[in-house]
Amino acid sequence: MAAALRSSPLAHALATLHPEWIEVAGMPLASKLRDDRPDRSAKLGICDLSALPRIGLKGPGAADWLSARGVPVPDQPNTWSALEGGGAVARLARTEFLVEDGFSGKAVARLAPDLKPGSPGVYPVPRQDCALALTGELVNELLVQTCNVDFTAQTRDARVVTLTLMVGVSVTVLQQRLAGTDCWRLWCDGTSGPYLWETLTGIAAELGGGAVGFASAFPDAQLQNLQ
Amino acid sequence: MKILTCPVNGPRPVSEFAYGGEVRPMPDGATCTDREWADYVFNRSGVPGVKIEWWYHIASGTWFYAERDTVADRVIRTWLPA
Amino acid sequence: MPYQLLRFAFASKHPEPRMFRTPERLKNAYDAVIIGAGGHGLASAYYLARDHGMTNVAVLERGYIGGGNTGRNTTIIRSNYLTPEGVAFYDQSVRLWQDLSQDFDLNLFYATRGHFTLAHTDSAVRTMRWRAEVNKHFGVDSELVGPDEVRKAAPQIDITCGGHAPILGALYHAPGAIARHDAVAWGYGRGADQRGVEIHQQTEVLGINVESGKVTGVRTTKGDIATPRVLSAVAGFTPRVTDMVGLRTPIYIHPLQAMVTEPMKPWLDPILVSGSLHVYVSQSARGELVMGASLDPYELHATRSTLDFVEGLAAHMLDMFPFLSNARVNRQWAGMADMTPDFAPIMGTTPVEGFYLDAGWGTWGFKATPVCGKTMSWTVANGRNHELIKGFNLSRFERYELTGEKGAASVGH
Amino acid sequence: MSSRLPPVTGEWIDRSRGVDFTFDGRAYRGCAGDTPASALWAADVHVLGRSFKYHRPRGVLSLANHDVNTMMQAGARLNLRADVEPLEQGMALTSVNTAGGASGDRLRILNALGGFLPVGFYYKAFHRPKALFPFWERVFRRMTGLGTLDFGAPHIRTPKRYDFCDVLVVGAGPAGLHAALAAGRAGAKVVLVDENARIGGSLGYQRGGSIEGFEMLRDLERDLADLPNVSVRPGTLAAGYYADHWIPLVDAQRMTKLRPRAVIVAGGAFEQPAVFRNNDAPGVMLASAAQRLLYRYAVKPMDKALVLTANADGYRAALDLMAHGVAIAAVADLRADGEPSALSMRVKQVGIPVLKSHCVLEAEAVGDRLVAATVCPTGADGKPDTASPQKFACDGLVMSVGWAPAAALLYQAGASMRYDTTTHQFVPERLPAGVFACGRVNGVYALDSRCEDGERAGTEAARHLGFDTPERSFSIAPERSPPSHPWPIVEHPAGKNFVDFDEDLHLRDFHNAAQEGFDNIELMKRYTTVGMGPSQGKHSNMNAIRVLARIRGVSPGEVGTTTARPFFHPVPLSHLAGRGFNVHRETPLHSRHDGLGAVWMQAGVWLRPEYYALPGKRKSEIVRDEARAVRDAVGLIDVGTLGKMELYGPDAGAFLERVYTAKFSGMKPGTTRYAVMLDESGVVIDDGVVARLSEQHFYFTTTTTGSTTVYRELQRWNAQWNLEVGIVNATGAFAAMNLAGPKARAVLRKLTSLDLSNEAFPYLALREADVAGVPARLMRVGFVGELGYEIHVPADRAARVWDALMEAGQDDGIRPFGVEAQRLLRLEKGHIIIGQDTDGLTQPDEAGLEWAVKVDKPFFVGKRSVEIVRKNGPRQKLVGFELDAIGASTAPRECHLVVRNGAIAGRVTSIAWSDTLGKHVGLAFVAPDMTELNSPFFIRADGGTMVQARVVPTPFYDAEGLRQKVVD
Repeated sequence: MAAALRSSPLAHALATLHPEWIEVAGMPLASKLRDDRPDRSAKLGICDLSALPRIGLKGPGAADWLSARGVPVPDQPNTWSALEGGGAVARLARTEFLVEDGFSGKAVARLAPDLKPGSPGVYPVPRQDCALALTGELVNELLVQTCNVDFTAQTRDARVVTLTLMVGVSVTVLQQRLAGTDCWRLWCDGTSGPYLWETLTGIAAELGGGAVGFASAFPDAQLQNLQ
Repeated sequence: MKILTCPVNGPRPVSEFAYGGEVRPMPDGATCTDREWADYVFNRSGVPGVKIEWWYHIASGTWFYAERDTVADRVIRTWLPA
Repeated sequence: MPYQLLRFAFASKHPEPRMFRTPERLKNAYDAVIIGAGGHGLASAYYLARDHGMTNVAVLERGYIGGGNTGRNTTIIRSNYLTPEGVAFYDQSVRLWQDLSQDFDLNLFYATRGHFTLAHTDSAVRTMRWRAEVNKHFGVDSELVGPDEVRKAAPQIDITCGGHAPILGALYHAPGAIARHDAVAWGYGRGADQRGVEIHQQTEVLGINVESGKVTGVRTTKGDIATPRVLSAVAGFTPRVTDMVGLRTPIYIHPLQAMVTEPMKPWLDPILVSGSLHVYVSQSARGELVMGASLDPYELHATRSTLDFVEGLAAHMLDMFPFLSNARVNRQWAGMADMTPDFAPIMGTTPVEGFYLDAGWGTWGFKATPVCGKTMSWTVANGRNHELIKGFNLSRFERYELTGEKGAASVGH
Repeated sequence: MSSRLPPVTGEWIDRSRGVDFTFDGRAYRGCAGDTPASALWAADVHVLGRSFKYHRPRGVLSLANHDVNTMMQAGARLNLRADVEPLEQGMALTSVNTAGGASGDRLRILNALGGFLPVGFYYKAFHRPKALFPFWERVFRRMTGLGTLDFGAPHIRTPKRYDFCDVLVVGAGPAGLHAALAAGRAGAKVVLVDENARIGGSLGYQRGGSIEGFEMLRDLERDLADLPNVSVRPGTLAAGYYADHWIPLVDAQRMTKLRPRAVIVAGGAFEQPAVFRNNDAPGVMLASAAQRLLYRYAVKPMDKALVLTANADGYRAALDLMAHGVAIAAVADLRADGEPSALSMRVKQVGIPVLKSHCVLEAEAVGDRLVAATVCPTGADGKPDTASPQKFACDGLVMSVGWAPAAALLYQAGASMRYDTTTHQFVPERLPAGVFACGRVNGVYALDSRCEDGERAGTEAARHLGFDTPERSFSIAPERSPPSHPWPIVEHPAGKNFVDFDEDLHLRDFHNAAQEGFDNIELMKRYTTVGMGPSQGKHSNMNAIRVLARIRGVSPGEVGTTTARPFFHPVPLSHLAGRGFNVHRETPLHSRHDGLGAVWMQAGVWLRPEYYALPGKRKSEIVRDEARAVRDAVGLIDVGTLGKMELYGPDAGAFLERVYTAKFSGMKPGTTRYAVMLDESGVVIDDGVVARLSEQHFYFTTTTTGSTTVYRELQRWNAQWNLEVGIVNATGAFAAMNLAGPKARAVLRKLTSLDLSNEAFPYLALREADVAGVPARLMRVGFVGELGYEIHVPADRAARVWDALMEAGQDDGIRPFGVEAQRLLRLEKGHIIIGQDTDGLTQPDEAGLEWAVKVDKPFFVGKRSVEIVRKNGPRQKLVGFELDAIGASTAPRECHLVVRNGAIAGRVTSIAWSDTLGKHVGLAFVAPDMTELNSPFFIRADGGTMVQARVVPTPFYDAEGLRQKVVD
């Protein structure tokens, strides 16, 4: 995989877990870890999805810019709407958006070339996130040990986006069904990624979970669509 | 822990926010006296009471105003700058 | 057994008089009124009476003697400041402290322990050297030392502080001391009372009369007083008093919190301060660890406690002393601190004639108690600023002549 | 011998599991479920500890977590509350603060010296002669403190968590249980906590010889089990109340920070001791403690008891004791009329003599054990009538004279309390919104009333939160007689009638303190230290208030209470600290630096390579070599920690002109400009480089530590100015590295098709191009004084670019260099570092930045202040200096002082030995009249050595900047 152009903020941390890599949008994605156990994802799995394609934009014209390109824009701050192929358009506070493709989405590839400085009121936000998925029955236990927001009060259908602090790091959190797996999604600045990863996987390990590969967390995902 | 209601993100613990101090009108630097300017830069109305303050929601980067009783630590209302 | 205690065993009645009387009522007029019966106010009263012969003085206190920040601080005494003004001022204070128990004939438990301000970054090491150099220049016993010296004084410390904030050095200030804070107020109160000063507790000031720019009197919950001189020594409440005379100042109020553990057998001799970890700690005569951290993050005129303060301080304490995991925190409390833009006090005369300020004490007022009494009493008695406090006048802000303590502001305890 | 009773219904011990332990070196065996105190009492050990000041023997007092005198040490666990902590197999317990163990404590001599040690004695001696105080201080430090630290104890990290619910009920006694049921039945998510190992409160042990209450508890437990929305958590302490219903719940493993929407305080009341001579002798205990021994631990508290009472609870205790084989010598009732309820008849029926209007004058101990108590009539004024004392032989004395509400959480929540003369206790008068109280803490004592009061509170809390609740009115019957006696205090000329057991304060101490002027409650607390011990006055504050009220001739309500600060019981630092998170950020090149042997240093929240270690080389050599590589060949440094901001929009230039001191509107796309930021008082707070990418798109950097606050403040300014700009903090999105050195161009050329010629890409220009196949922004910079390219690339491709540069530079001797080498290189160029060469008061003119401050602009932040300050001229000036030849050992260091005529005239801000220049160079603040070139000045170095320096122009190296501007 040395030829891959991009690398995840967690590349180094994952490398110590002896992963099998696949490449997604030019970035290696850990599909299996040497110690992956089938029950771990069901209990509490933490999976690196930094490789998923995404773009960000903000500004007073951002919503219109997305609408004009056929993207379903969530009309309320801090909500998200679904994209074809498992992706999401998250409205971050009022006028900022994060668009991320799911495993088989093509929206980002379509939008990215258009997103250049110059459109009035539309400001590109470079996204270099550490993007995670948390799976399993004990996710809430991990969340209550790391974040002072009551996530049990949120239903998946309400499509809430939460911008908050988790162990001191600014994060974006939402609940999603991705490739047939219910999960919590979490994004933070890539430079905080290794710390957040180390902290979350450490706590998860105490709870009987831990880092998992993509194939373990999302067994139903069509891997070939990714490449 | 105190709860503060961000006009965009809703009620959150105060640890999610940074305090920005009292909202103070800036005098016109071109016309005010040196003393008026120094008063603006350094002096504060430190008397307890209900004040309008700046607060910042860190995770979303939202600045907003809060009207707060600085004795009871009671937030009366919060709103976004126009 | 010291001879002073013998009389207690053999007296049929407890052989001690009142430390301070409770005057029946306020007089109509005083030569000076001091607002605030904390350490600073009572020290000013004491020296006014003792050194300047002014005894027709009332000290007004809305609560009780020493009930404000005097009784809430963590009792650290030092003079290792950064600016010439600061060093000279606090050095004088430390000298006064050292003889105070004997002056009062009251044991203040003034215990010289040595004070280490730890540096965890190279920029902190630079700042410590700066302070040490300024201190030495003025004859104050301070030295930049390495981690080995810290380890020698506090062998139990984890010099790496949990591996993420290794101690690279420290400013060592040998005269650093602690004292029994309440007793300081009592000692000054007793001394002032014995010299004729009246201390009126539960007497709240409602207003100050100013005519043609001059102070003429004070209105209180117990009646009105005529006086040409008012000294405000009400840390935490200063803006309320300055507002009474229409004075604007840079002072704003933030709470400062502290906590103590249950008593344990003494093990920590020096006073340790870490700016990076926001910890200062010493062990009291009772065996409690007395700990503080940085100011609360926003303005508040209340002494409520917060849990996040204790949580943060506990985590940093364990970084320094991991073996304290089993030690328990018994109590937390808070005081209100007068904060200023340059981390130095505001003292002396004001644009209102006869109105004197002893304010802006931030988090370091206790250590200044004796010298404040000395210099403020001189200032009140003479109507002009004492030499040692000229740099601390309110007027410095409009002149943009801030003192340099802010130059290297870290934790200022 | 053993005082363990046959099995008692509801007992907490598991007789099938024996627990072996030692106390002060002797071996004992208890049961699982025991506490050290109960197991020792069962083994007929009655001296469980020594008091703090007089080293008097102390036994069971409350068994309710305020028996501070019997705190024990178990290995690394110090100050363990022996009255409540679970007994564990193999525990090696010792008493604290004794010389030779609890029973043989050699310090008991202090008891005989009590007369020399009145209240506040330590204020009155030891300071004269002054020279002797350190000696006395050492003596005190040997005597003081309780438990002992084990410096080898491990750092315990606990998993703190957050939790959320509708209603928290604190206290699972009859009131709390009913409150939880009522709120739970209304549909609320309820958390019910109780600090005891099991729920039930007084239902479990205050039985009055009857099983009814205990059966009620069984029913309530069943009802609760039917409600899945009620979480019952025994062994969990609500340690305090913080703003907006924020409650730390502490259990053995962790602290949970609970955010309920409403709080019901049903924490009950602390039973209060009577004050009489020797009321601390082992065997004298609170009635509730005797009942806990009976029903929780199946321990017979004594063989023969005298019961001192002033309420119905004492009668119940007498019946409970009798039911388990304790002989009752008599019930002495402080009240003239005795007990009005049927209990008095039941007591008489079982043959217990009742002495109305009687008090205990003193207890008598022989060999550390109670043997008798003297009782005498008490007058209407509460004074004992000692004319006709009656002495009763007894090995136990139980006290049931009153209660104090466990109201700490209510006080912390801001409730106001009043002294109620029908119950003789403080009760809530006004409760904050969402806070409720019920049961004893609310002044309600009769069992039926407590149940109803609990139901009321639970219903009201649910209604407050909008749950449907049954329409029902509650009427709580007033108490038939006061549960607390207003004066359970008996004077004695010989003293030792203790008010505060933690602090060994007897009645006389309070009179003496008042005599000395400490006659308000706060001053009395501070002078006597009443309530300041580890139990925080739980058994002493109420009596102290009563004593002071009587001294002053006012009611307890007028005396008032002291402030109830957290915590309710002490909380371990481990629980408060939790895991101890240490937030940090890593650039995307972090693992590359690790691989190259980086020695890390902290820079705000970042870690940066200080230098790259090489085997067998000292730091100074390495730094010199790294710098040399940049001067002679090419070096590469990660500068990705710099703040990086994107600024878009038609007003972008105007915005920058307002926040920085320079002008930007006229900048051409493709150029860069140095930028200085001031605060409103004109102090330099940040600097960076502004690049213009296009008409409406700027990209600029901030300092490493400034990025977060600068971004935040820029957002705030624009919230006020409403300029048409978009600010994006791209600090983490971009990686940045500086490729610098005469061979930089040759290296870069291998990786890009961009025309790197000086004409096409001049100094201070910006270009966008691919580098190693990665889209990059390249800036010609000169911070280190060589041909240099700052290369900014998307973070996810940073490692690829770094690797490509290192590989491309191999032939040219490329070296990674760290912060230390960069500092030296920039110093040779005379470039300042904000925060090192400036401080919290530095104005731009003082730092030589006049040229960057354009006061002809209409506005920028700090402009007006700069204009004012300029009227007076600078107080100091930053100058370059060099030392004449000097050895490294005597060279000054950063922050050494510039001294002129014996006065401080400035300080060194930066200094280093420059191999390139062959001398020491530095920057220093000096007085404004000391800036003349070549003028000498003195620096005071280590050991006071005065070192001469000379003012020289900067840059020290390549003054014309030829190396950074033109190298072809």
